[in-house]
Amino acid sequence: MAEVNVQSVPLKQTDEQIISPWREAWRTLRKNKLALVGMGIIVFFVLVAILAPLLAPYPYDVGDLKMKNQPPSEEHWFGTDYNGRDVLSRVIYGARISLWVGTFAVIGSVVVGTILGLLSGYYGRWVDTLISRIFDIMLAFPSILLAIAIVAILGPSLQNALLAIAVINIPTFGRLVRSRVLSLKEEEFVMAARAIGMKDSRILLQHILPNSMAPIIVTGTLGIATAIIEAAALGFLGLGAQAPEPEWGKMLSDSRQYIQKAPWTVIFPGLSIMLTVLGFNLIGDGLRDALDPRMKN
Amino acid sequence: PPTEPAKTEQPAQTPAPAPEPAKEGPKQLIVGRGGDSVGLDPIRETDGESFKVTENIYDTLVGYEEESTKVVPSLAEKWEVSPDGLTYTFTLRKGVKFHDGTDFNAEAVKWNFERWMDKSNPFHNQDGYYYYNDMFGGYKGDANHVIKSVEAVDPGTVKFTLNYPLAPFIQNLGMSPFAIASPTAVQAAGADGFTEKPVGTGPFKFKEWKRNDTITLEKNPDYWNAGYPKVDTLVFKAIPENTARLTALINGEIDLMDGLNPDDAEDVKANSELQLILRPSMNIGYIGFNVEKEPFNNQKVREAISHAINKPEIIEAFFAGLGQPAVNPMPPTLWGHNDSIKDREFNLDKAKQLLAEAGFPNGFKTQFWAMPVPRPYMPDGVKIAEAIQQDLKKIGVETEIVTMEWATYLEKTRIGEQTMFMLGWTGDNGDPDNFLATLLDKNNIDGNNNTRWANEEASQLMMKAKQASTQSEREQLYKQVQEIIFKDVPMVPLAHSTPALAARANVVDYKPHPKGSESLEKVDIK
Amino acid sequence: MSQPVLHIENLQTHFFTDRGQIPAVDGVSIKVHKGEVVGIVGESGCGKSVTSLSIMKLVPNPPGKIVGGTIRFKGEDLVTASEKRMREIRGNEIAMIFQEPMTSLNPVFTIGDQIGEAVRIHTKASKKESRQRAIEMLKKVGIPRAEAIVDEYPHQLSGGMRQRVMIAMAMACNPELLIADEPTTALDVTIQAQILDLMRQLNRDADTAVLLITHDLGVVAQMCHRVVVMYAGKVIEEGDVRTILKEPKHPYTIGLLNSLPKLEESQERLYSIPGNVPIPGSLTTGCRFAPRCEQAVDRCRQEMPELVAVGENHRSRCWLSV
Amino acid sequence: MAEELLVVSNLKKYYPITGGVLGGEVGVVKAVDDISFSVKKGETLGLVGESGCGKSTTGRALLRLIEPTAGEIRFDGVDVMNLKPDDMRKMRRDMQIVFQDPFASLNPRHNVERILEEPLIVHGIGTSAERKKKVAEMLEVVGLNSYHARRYPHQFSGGQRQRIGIARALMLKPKLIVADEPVSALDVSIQSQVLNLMQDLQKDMGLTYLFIAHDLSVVRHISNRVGVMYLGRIVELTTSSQLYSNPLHPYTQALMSAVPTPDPDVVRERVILEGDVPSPANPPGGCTFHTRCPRVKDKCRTVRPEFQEIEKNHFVACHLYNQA
Amino acid sequence: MALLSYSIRRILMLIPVLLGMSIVVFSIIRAIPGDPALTILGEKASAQALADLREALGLNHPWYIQYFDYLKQIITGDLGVSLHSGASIAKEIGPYLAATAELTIFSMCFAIIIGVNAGIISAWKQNSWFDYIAMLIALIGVSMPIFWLGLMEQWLFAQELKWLPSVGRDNSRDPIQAITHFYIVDAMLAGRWDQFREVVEHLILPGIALGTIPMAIIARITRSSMLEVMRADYVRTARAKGMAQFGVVYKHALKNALIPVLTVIGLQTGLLLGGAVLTETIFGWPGVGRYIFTAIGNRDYPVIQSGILVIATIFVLINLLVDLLYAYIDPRIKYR
Ligand SMILES: Nc1ncnc2c1ncn2[C@@H]1O[C@H](COP(=O)(O)OP(=O)(O)OP(=O)(O)O)[C@@H](O)[C@H]1O
Ligand SMILES: Nc1ncnc2c1ncn2[C@@H]1O[C@H](COP(=O)(O)OP(=O)(O)OP(=O)(O)O)[C@@H](O)[C@H]1O
Ligand SMILES: [Mg+2]
Ligand SMILES: [Mg+2]
Repeated sequence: MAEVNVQSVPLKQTDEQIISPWREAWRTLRKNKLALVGMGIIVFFVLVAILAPLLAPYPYDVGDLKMKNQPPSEEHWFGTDYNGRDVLSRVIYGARISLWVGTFAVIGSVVVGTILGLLSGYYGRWVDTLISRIFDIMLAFPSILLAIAIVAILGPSLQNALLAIAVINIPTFGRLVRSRVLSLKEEEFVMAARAIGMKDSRILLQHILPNSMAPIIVTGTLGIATAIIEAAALGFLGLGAQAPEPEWGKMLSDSRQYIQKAPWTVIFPGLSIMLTVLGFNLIGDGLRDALDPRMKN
Repeated sequence: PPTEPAKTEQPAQTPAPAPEPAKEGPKQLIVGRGGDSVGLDPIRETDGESFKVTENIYDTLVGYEEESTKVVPSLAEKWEVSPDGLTYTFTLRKGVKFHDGTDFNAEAVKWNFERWMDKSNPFHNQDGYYYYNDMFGGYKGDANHVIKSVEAVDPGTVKFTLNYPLAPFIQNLGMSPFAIASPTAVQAAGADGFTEKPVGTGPFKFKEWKRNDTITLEKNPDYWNAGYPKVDTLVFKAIPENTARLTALINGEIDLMDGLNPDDAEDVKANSELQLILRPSMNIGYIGFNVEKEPFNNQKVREAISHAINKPEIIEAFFAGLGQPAVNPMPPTLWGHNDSIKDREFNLDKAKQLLAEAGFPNGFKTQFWAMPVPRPYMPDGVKIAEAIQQDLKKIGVETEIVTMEWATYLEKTRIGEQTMFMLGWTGDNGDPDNFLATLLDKNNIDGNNNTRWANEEASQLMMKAKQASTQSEREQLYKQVQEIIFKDVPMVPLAHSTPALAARANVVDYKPHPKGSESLEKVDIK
Repeated sequence: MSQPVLHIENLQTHFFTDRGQIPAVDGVSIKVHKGEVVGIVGESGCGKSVTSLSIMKLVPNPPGKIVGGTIRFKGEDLVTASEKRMREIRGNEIAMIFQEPMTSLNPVFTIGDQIGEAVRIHTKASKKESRQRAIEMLKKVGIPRAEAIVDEYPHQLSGGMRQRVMIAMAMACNPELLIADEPTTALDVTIQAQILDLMRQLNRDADTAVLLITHDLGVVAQMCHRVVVMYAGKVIEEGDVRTILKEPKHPYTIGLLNSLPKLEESQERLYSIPGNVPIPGSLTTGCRFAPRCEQAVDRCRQEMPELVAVGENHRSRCWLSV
Repeated sequence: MAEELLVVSNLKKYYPITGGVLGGEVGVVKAVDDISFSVKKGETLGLVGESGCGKSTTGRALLRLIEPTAGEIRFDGVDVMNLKPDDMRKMRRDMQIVFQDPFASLNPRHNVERILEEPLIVHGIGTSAERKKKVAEMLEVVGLNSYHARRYPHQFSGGQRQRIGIARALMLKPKLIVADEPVSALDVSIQSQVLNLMQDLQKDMGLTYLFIAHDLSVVRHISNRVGVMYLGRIVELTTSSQLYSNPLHPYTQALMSAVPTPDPDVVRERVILEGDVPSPANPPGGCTFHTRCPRVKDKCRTVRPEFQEIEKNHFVACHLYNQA
Repeated sequence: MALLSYSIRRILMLIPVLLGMSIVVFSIIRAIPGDPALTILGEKASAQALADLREALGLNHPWYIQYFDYLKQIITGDLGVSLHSGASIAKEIGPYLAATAELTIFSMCFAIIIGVNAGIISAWKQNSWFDYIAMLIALIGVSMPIFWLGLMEQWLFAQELKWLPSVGRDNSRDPIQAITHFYIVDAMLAGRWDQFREVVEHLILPGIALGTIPMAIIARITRSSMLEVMRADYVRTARAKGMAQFGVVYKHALKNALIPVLTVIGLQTGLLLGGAVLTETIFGWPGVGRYIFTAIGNRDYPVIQSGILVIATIFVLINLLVDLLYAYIDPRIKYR
């Protein structure tokens, strides 16, 4: 931290002493064991997703009907499903879908939400009123119901599920950014930026947005967790990924009639959803502790 | 039909203790099913779940024999047809009363038919009556309307005069929607209200309806068929999940269920507390081609695909053997089925070769529309589609499985948006016309001919068959039609499934009817 | 002199944090006699609040812990006292008021509730009696419309009123010692004058011993009999208020007094102590003030001086004053 | 007489209060209610008053960081109120502000170099290298070292941060600096460092200060003239020596007497005011001080006293002196 | 008075939201592809019949006419008639709502009782083994896909262990006489404790499935809120008064800590109402979620419209209730 005496004990400049807020957050995060576990889980699933073609012992979409619903064995570690397909391979490829949907849905809502939030918070007046009312109205619907309705309009498919999830989460981020803007607008350093004659647009991009990043990142990470569950829920209702895509929620839903006969077809996809979501939640929690200035004293 | 082990007799010997030992006192029969009824005014309804209930509350003038579509007396004890086929005189059963205590008589029959046929009748439904319209050529005043008049000759006799002869007239009268309702009750409840307060002459009286949950019926002690019904209370319980329904059955929460997963049939057989019951099949599940669209306008492509579908394996895997491979678009149990047609074998090489001949040596990409909901003729559309997809891949045909909401699916396949698709049909009255013409007559394009196959020759033959007077003549014509269909392959008939049901072992005398619904008056609990 | 009400000896309260052990209070000794007002002064972070919380044993634990010394309250050592005993003492024999009147009152309970609660915890008073007592106390601290105010919530009162309420709450059980941790820092001068006036009056009337914590030497001058000056967790000078303010011995105290702008006279330029207040735990050897001290000699940087008597009732921790 | 750098006349800032059933505007907070004063080139004008009396609002309204409700502001001969936004931005080179809270006024995500360089970038001054050099120079000027440039605000102590804040204000070599309680958050020993720094800078760079504080001793020490504010109005304005030796307004008198002096021997006649400061949302009529004034007269309750020059350079708004 | 004005303001603020909701719902429904006429008549309908029905249903009018008709209708409390069943939705939806409400309330009680207390104890005994285990469970809880949990529960407790019934609301062999359609209440009205037990047994599995996520969320938020409040000055004040830790935690800290918890409870209750569709499907619960979901499949426009609108309205009302509760718990709110 700061040194004792400026005038009399000059300290040498070393890199060690320059601690940017992000570095500081990273340090805190590194000390958080649970967050590390979360990162471990996510890194694992990301690797699985990337290396799916190498890792998966069988194709995910072709099976042998004669081998349907086989219990876990040496050849099929997670058993086979109703079409005789290898559950492990499907779970592995499913990681791609879930991570893809979770990440991109959240990126979509973050981008749109942030833009709307910035506009709404900074320009105020009718822009704010309009955007805020739209958010209010969207938030007045239970989100899954809204997602179902959107997918019903667009037709069931993975892309549309992604879109629906992105749309329903826009108000969350929009409101977050808006409230950050509103409070940052009153902060003295923003006032100071105006005092030196800075333009509004520059203030928005250089001062307000970077200082809103921390909560956006935290909420975004937790949002990925939610988005994965939402995508799986839509898949479960038949409104998300379509056969033979190995989306975990869809796998659960397709296999649930065999739950007694072939529980492995239901257990493994479910566990995968839970673990991935858990991973993101752990990271999100860790990030919140690391980034949220309130916890920092 | 697969032989059943003598499970049905077993319970008599082994006193299998049910979780809830048969109590002295009122007998309950709880029937689990996939969905709730839409309404209980049968003439308005079109869905099987409604008829399953209404058949227990109402009777029709004539009925069908157990497990077949042969007509037998019901509210009418006998009938006479005039030689010109234009006059039908029914002698009604005497002493029959509606549940509300009013008499069943010729006036009541006349009142019901007038309600149905006359759009200006105050109790006619504004949306019309689908089955009436369909079976009797429209409503009063319409060009093709069949029924000219209904006369109550005396309380026990009712006379129908037709505008023109209609061979299946009697057959039609046995259909579930044409059940006789109590005129007093309809008048009291109003045309809309009656659907929730049904009153008929049937074995059970309506008691309570908890929507999406249960419909409770009570024994009609004055039922005309003496000795029936056997149980005191009949409950229909909606449990949407097949697995959950089976669990409920195993746990003794229900006594009888339909929509058993074919896969679970073995388990049911193996469970001494349960019995497996099979419904005689009268359906067809098929893979259709939109013959108006590339590349399915090419007969060779269609034929190639029909060689690439492994029917036996699919039936084994998804019908759990409870079904038979279909060759023609109508079940073999119906008269007129062409048994001499031999099915194309599963042969990927041949398929490939045909594709090459058609100009697709490397295959092609296409959509494959799969049914989103289980139907009796197709227990799990998407899974079957996935299985077919795997095989088609081997001949270079890459398919993208498309599903959508059932209603959308029906609508879009009807207007021809689909390419290759999956659908099916359950017969209504056991007439070949109800299958062949419905599914493949060119006049039914935009209707139920979803392949949009317009074959002049076949259509003319079918028209001829409708008007032909003898059954053997009709039979001949229909067989010819089937040959044309087989050759041109507008569809690949996949299977005639045998819908599976399960019951607790102590349920006896349950005889499921091929048309999908039946009265449960004879069912008893031992 | 009689036995002091409070006698702290060599108190050490440390915080155990990620960044290491922080000796926030590092060997503090303070005596407070009956009826006496003792001031603790020092700059932010020097350990004033931690000292006062240690007396009440309210130092958040973890991370804080009293690691040494004794706190004798009327002869009884509070460091070893049970939590149960502490609860009897808190609010009853020793009461405390805090710096932030805005946040020290619970926003969701009425004023009456909160004062009455203090009474009910320590006496068998009924709800009605305690409410009566609350009204009585509010009147005593000069709150108008006391009967109405008891039913109001803290947010309905101004800062000055809230601090009066805090005082009323603290005095409700007639404590023998009142610890006031910067009771007026958050208030405006005119309001501060009111509150100080009130405290003086209460001290006089009830003969309550007061430990007044502040960083404002002006407040000390007005209120205290004796003063303890703290720097970086240690007492560096101690004595009568007059001695400390008029004839300070420690360079820090001297510097502090000189760096104050005066209202009475205009100065061209203020004296300023160079450097910054040290971060607790960041120091190693020697006198803690040495890095900022203009008179520091080598010894100061190597050895920590003891607190030694430099006059009657006057002690200082400096090699120069030895 | 020195030239007047800033002339403020009849400045008002009313904040709307929303509420009520329809959430509309139900009233105003009269944060600044019709004040006039001027600042001469090279002098320090102090503004002192209790919390919420409108000091900060005044300071910010002057720079149009918040839009004044009404009034006239002339800065260096320019009518600031009627400047277009873009001209206003340019104008800001000459008028800067230092904030009270050294923690809040620096962007925690920018390092010191960036913070100090920003004003130059905004106004397109110099090349990157020149700017970096200027930053280094300025750091030395405010008593920091140039190796601090890459550090982030949280790595500095409060006093150091306040120096950075001052350095930022100085980067554009402004004519006027509004210092909004620059030392209130600092410890006594640090406070004197900063006060000395500000005085030195003023001397070296010929700065003009509007110095806002609630601590009377600090204001008196640093200012040439002092304005005393109460509830959005200036009640007395005079030289700092006059203010101490001859306070005229009863509020000023009470304020002076309430300041505790670190000298046990000084026995001042105490005027302890009754009650609290009324809410600016609902200020008393007439003289706003009448509710607490020990010398209140009937007239005070109804008539707002004029802000008048009673003696040379001594302005007071009080009916006690109005007859004169 | 202030509370009243605040309440009135909050209620008035609902109007634009409700209006906006009706527009959203209306347009969502118009945008859904698919023909309701076909739905009604089913797969066996003829083309002519379909055209006639479309005419009869007013589906041929321009959309704005349809919207204003719709608005007029709902303002008068007429939710329309289900295309599918032909029954009045206002009448039909009651029992569904009751079923969902009963399940939701049960789940929320479960979630609140366990969640709040676990959160309190975790905060109180921070870093104890209880804290670690409770928070680990809570973390897993928030990561749990409820449909999977539901399936697993059903498999384990109904199918394998047979401890609890797997589907439905009551024992069909001894059905509840529905009066209020809240079966717990109905069983009590009938004075049938055996039925009451059955109803509770039926509630347990779906209730836990539905309540797990809110429980976990509530536990976490309660804990962090408590931790924050426990650091507050007024808590220190309470302790300085000599108050025992129990009183400090449950009186001073809890009431303040409940404020964010309340928001979450309100939000979650609303989400459960909508999210129950998954649980309702798995456990054969005749609730409103499934009602709407089926209606979407059936293109039952009026039901979708009114169903979503009713749920969203309830959601909004719950949030209103929460806001008013705030004002009750937190006296400062009234003045905002
Ligand atoms: N909860 C805590 N965790 C870690 N360190 C703490 C904690 N509380 C206090 N400290 C340390 O103890 C030191 C002394 O703090 P204390 O609050 O006693 O200072 P103070 O003299 O009261 O200052 P102020 O005038 O700002 O109130 C602080 O510098 C801080 O580093
Ligand atoms: N944005 C705002 N909206 C409404 N009222 C405001 C706003 N900002 C300030 N006020 C009110 O205006 C009055 C004057 O505020 P101002 O900040 O100018 O006071 P101040 O003298 O600087 O006080 P302090 O010493 O606390 O900084 C206060 O009553 C305050 O509540
Ligand atoms: Mg302190
Ligand atoms: Mg201010």
